[in-house]
Amino acid sequence: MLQDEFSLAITGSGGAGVMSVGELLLQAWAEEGGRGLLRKAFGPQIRGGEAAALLKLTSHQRYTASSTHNLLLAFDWENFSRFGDEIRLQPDSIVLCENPADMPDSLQVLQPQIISLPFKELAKNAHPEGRLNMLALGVLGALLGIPVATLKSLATHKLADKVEDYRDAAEACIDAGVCAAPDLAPALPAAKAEKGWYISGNQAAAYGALVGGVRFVAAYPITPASDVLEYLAAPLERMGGALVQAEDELAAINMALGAAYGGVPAFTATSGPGLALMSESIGLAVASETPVTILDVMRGGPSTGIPTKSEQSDLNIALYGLHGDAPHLVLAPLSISDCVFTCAWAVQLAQRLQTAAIVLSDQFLGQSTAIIDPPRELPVIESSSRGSRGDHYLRYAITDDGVSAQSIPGDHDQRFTADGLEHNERGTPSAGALDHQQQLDKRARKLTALDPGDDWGETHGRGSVALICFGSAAAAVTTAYDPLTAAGIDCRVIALRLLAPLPLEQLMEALDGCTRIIVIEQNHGAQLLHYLRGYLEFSGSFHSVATPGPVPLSPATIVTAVSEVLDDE
Amino acid sequence: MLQDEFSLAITGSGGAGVMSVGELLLQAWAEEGGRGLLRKAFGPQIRGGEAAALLKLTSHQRYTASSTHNLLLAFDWENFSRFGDEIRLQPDSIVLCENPADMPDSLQVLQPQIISLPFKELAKNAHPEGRLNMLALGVLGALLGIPVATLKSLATHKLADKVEDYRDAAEACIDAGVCAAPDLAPALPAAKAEKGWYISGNQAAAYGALVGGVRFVAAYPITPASDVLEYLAAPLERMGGALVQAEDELAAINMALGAAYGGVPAFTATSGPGLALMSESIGLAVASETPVTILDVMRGGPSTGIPTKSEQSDLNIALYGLHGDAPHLVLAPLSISDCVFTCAWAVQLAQRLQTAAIVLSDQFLGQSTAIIDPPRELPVIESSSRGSRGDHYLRYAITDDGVSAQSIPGDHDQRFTADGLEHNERGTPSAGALDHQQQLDKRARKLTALDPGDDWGETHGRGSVALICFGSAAAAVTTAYDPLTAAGIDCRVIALRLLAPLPLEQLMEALDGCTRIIVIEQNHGAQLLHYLRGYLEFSGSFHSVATPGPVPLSPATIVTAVSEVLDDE
Amino acid sequence: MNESLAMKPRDYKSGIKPIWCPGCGHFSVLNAITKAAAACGLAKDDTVLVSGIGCSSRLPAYVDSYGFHGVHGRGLAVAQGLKVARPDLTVIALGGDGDGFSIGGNHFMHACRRNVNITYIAMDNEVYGMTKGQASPTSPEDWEGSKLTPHGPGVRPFKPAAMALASGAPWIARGYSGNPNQIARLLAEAMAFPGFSFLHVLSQCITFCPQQTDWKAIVSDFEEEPLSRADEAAALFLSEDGFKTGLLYREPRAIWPPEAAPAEDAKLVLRDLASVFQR
Amino acid sequence: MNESLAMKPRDYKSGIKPIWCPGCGHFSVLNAITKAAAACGLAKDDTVLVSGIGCSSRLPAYVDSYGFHGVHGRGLAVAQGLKVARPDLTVIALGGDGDGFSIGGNHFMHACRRNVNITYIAMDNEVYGMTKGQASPTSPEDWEGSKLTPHGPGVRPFKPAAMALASGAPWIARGYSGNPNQIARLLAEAMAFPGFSFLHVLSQCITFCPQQTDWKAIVSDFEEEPLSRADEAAALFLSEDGFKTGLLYREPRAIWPPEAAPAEDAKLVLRDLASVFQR
Ligand SMILES: Cc1ncc(C[n+]2csc(CCOP(=O)(O)OP(=O)(O)O)c2C)c(N)n1
Ligand SMILES: Cc1ncc(C[n+]2csc(CCOP(=O)(O)OP(=O)(O)O)c2C)c(N)n1
Ligand code: SF4
Ligand code: SF4
Ligand SMILES: [Mg+2]
Ligand SMILES: [Mg+2]
Repeated sequence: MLQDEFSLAITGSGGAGVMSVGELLLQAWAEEGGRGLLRKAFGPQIRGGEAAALLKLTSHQRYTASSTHNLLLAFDWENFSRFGDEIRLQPDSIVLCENPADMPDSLQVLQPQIISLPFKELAKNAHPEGRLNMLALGVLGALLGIPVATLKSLATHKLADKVEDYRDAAEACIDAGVCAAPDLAPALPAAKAEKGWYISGNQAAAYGALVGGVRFVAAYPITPASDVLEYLAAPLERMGGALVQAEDELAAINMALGAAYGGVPAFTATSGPGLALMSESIGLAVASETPVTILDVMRGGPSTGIPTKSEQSDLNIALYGLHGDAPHLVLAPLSISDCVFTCAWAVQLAQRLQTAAIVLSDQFLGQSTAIIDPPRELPVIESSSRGSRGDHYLRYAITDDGVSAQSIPGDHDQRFTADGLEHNERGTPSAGALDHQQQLDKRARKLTALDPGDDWGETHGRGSVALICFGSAAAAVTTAYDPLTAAGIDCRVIALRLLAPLPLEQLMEALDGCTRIIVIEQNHGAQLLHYLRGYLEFSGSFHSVATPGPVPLSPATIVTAVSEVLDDE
Repeated sequence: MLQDEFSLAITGSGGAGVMSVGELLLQAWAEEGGRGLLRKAFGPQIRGGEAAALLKLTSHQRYTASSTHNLLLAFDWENFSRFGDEIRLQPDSIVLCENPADMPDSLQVLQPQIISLPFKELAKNAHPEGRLNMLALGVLGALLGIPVATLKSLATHKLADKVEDYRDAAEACIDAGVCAAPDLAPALPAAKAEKGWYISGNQAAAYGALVGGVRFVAAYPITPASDVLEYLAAPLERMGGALVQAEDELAAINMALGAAYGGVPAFTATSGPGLALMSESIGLAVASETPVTILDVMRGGPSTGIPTKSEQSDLNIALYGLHGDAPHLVLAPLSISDCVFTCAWAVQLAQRLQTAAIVLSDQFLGQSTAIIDPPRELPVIESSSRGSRGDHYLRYAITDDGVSAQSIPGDHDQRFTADGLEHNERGTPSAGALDHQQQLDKRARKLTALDPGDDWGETHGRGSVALICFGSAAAAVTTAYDPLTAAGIDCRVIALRLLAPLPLEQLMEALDGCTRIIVIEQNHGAQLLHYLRGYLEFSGSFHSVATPGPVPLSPATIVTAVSEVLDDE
Repeated sequence: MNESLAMKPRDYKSGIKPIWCPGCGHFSVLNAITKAAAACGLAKDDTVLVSGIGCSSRLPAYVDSYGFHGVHGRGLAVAQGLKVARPDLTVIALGGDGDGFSIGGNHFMHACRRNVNITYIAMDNEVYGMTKGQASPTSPEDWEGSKLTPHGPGVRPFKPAAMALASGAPWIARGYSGNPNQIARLLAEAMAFPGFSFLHVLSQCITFCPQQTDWKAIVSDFEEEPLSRADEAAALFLSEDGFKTGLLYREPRAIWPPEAAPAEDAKLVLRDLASVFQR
Repeated sequence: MNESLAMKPRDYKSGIKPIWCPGCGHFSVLNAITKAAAACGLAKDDTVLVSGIGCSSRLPAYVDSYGFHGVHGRGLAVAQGLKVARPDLTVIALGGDGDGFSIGGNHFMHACRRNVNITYIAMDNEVYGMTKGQASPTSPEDWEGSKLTPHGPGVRPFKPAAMALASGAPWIARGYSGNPNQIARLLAEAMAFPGFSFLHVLSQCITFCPQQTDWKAIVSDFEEEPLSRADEAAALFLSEDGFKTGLLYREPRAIWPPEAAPAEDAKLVLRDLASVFQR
């Protein structure tokens, strides 16, 4: 029997190798042409403590966190219990464990299908160096119908830098696990024909930045954005680019501006606190018309908040966080896979419009690993208009589309001083009313004149209730579409990739025929709702479903919340 | 003959003492029980260059910049011309100058009433050390009907630390000026009975902060906010408080948080770029519930922008510039005089709600000097709820109004660690969904539960077209009310002092009967318009009059723009 | 300090369980703080620990005193503001090498210069522990433990003692997490010192820099009297290996702010201000 | 550098009139820059002046080269990013004492440490000129010229050369606005030096610190060979009056980033990356 999704959770202590099992299983699933998602959950400890690999095998790519799991493999119950009710089961779930007797009451009441396996003994018997997690890999691999050869080859590849004995032990344990696997055939999703990419959102964003043309990165580490930087260092070096670990975010953004002024597309990645620190200098990018792309991998806020969990609460600061009138680009990838396209597009738009682009990813997208369809090719947009300059070079010339020819150092006789002070067309500081008005108009026009084409967002369905969301929420909202429709709610989904400039024309077209808008977002203040209300000419009613992190947005909750909103009317 | 306002401009080189004449004249006018405004205009040079004292004598306190002047005293034409068309006259204006022949064409065509006076000769004849500006003071004082004794006593007081000869020269020149004054009786506004205070908006803000209870200030100099700090240093010291000049704005805001955590009401003043730098730590104030007041004296933006000129373009960053969901207070003084009340109120609200308050003044309010009615007494609000703590102290206890009892170091056995990480009621870091939701709710509730009473804003008239504005724009918009009404436009003015939390109830009441809203503001992006649209349930139509700096908002332009908006419909 | 009579180090623990890895050097600093507190009979209600962000900066919650866990790099600013506003309190700022020398470097320099009477403990593990092991300003040039700097940071390490000295810090000491008793003794002395006291602690990160267990063999005691001449101290700090522990430099100078004149009644001051405007 | 044959100092002026007060020391620095440019035959198209905010930081607009007038305190970061991305350019960062040592202090320290091959000119007038005369980190402790610090800042002044040295700067010199020829000579040498060169210029603010005209009598030439031992240099910088001019310290070390391997085709690298994800 096939089904759409199959969720499994593997829990244990931080040192038990739970995550390796999760990664290897998903990789093996990818080998089989499957699609799926891996989320990692840890306790508050820096290291050790409890760990859970939360896997979802799917036949589609609308990845959302699972609210319940079809299968649980618990190495022990103590570490499982530390997750509180973060990991839920359902009545027909399968539970693999060593001591069913110690199973917490919250699970007992569900009366799941319990399979007791003597993990420790089996592992020990398989090999003196045998480890539980490789045994678990064998058991689960067998249950999922993955060839044992695939499991072994992936495991030994992963252990390539360990001593041989270690790899032997792993193979022995996998074999033992396969043997010990219960004789069950859970209903699994169908595999796609094409083998997917195994990638995290942060990897995808890094890859996208490179595809978009980024050759310089300066950044300061911050959770959950640091791994973007880690992925970038080596390829940048090979490409002849550079990555600088700056002393702080203030330096990072300004180093990026320096490189960009030099004509090298520049990028930085950070999270809320770092974005706040960068805001003064993002304003400089806008005023001096120096392109730069800033990836904000959002986490729980405000302040230090919840650094390891996801939230969409930096929309306000991304849209409005600069002082003065400082129009700039804000985008948000709609999925892990879309991190590639959206980052690449952001970089190219920033280059073309000579301004700052802020990309709002989040911890859920960034730090989940998924199997995605190979990303679509990006048509490389020619960056801004170098070369079209006349004899009397005006760096900040007033133009119809607001974009002026940008020279870079080395260009012959097109020298200018870039300035964050208000200036005239040449770039000379000016406090004159006309210069100010003209430059403000020009900088605003760059954005209003932008035709984003079809990439401004994605829509789904044609019902009269518009469910509007942005970025990471898109998957959960889109997944809620079917059950909502089934429940008789005539809805459509509008997911925004481009947030600023707000694609008003496209949005109004997408809203054609709608009588109600429900804005769905993962924050407390209903930030997108108020933003849209502030700009949209919509005669129907606005409603809000705004839930903060740290629990990932779930389609089921959305279905309930949307139904409630409509009932309330 | 009486009239409402009389405007005069005095221009010369930076070194000519133009500003002293302006200040002394306004002080003298204050002695007479008059009301009035002094704006200072300079060229781009740090020192020297051109200077203009722009005075307005009034019978009211709705101070706006003059679009044209009834009188011009130009020490020379070269420096006058450098102001371009910043200083305008009207056909019946009086012009006092040395060489009418050199008068620029732009003035000639107006055919003003020209009076030629040999300034230099008169001054030299009066005293070997005689200076033009004291002569001008005599001439203008006589024209305005100010007793010569008043002029002399103010001038000698101002020159108290100079050598005696200098004061003698001044007195002699004033006498000579009075003698040389033309026999004209320009129509002047009536004086009020009560002698007013002679004060700038920045002085008023500093005074208000002290009235509100501020005893600690940390700041980093920035135009046009530095003089707030300069006024604060000495009185703070006398009060046993302290002012720290920090190494940067990051230090300044955090030093303020340290003092506030210690129970000492804390304050900082800055402008756009500094506010941007502070935004991360303002978020910390919100999350750790540490009160602090930040005065932003707005200048032209974005980036370094136009530091010496006014604009209302930091509304967005003030409202939305923090990462995560970080509800806080935003206020804006409605006039120079109101800087006292609004700053004091902001400090007290911040203390009571244990959060950050951002006060949006601007260069026009801050650096103009005016004669104001003595400010109203402020009822001292008791700051937060110390002392109501039980045995098991929960610093972040969930309460109905969102405000928890706040202990300070030294308080017996009520120890806690303030934290910007999400936390439980005790303050212990927590990534739990329930703690996060509860603390977000609580922090939002503090603001939604606030009853601002009558001080949320001011209204004027009851017409069906609502002219909504905030802060410094209030005077110009209110002044436009009469001519608009006279022109048959049935309007009312709503000026917001409290911007966040938006006083929705009061605003809806104030809008009762309105069919149209025109939002009038001094920025490019129509920031207030979009904010209001995002939150207001208003069935009528919204319109925008948004003009950026650096030219001050003028009632005449508003009248025109409002008429146009309504004609367009 | 009557409290002291009854107080043991463990009485200064808050009961909140540290999130640190077993074997983390920061445990020693925590223990040293409670030991020093007990030894000095520190009044819990009058003591504030202030920190930034990092594994090390989590410490205040683990001590039963007042605490302020601020944002990354700004602990010293908070601590100075607090002490200037409330000179009656004992204020200890603390944090990691990333917090203090990278993002917080400017406040470090200016705090040394300003000489407010607080103590600053930098828990230096030559790495960003909290964010999972990137190079910090004190990481060795050739440390290849982070993917962000795969060939090592390649940059001359930051020398905390030399920087403190050049910036004007009047009291500079170094401890090592392997010797918490020494840290406790130094800390007691630091708190007693009138002025800004900088206690640099080599505090190993067992997780991302396991090689730091070798420090045990490298550290040595600075057996001389603390230096008081800046030139001598500079010569030492610029040439040494950075593993000499003990009180290294001590040269008191005027603290800031200077003792204030007795406060006047605020109403009176406001009246005076008003009279100027009314003049 | 064929250009050089024809170029005179005045050819390097942009024609934009400085907003500076007559008598401001910054004019001398401007003149010295154009002189050095002419002497070195600097290619205008390949030279970038980068600055922060302040009177001093207005300078780039007055030179006929590429320029970047950024935000307050961050010029050094911009300059380093630019040079790392474009090693072919000559990059000169400049700004005031407030810009460089107060708000920009962290970048100053880390730039000294990082040793990117740029030149940094700090135009030090011991005051915030642009904001009308507040104390800067280098202001004398007892300078009472600002209402913000009516009894003087009361804090030990920041010692730029000592800080640069402790941070690791390999080239440290000092000039004086009264002697633009010396500044020009030092600047030419600084640009030729492989690594981070720090040129500290005493540049008087005639408006807010008229007493600085006395500097003329105080400055002296450093007549020795530049020091190359850090301990000797530290002893000098911590004890001197700060008015010795000339090249004070010079000790080259490896610049950062190290020479890069030849770049590979980006498409190829992307393909390799993709293949890892496809594995
Ligand atoms: C503004 C900001 N930038 C970055 C971070 C991410 N961050 C948290 S802790 C840390 C470094 C911690 O290193 P250190 O101070 O040495 O402490 P340790 O964990 O090693 O004890 C960083 C970069 C942050 N929280 N805030
Ligand atoms: C973030 C920020 N804070 C403060 C300011 C205000 N400001 C402009 S220039 C300056 C100091 C200038 O002093 P310095 O760098 O010594 O240059 P000088 O004018 O003396 O040449 C300050 C504080 C600013 N522009 N930006
Ligand atoms: S990561 Fe390192 S510094 Fe952080 S708790 Fe673990 S051992 Fe300590
Ligand atoms: S204020 Fe000082 S630094 Fe600024 S231009 Fe004038 S003299 Fe120079
Ligand atoms: Mg560390
Ligand atoms: Mg200066």
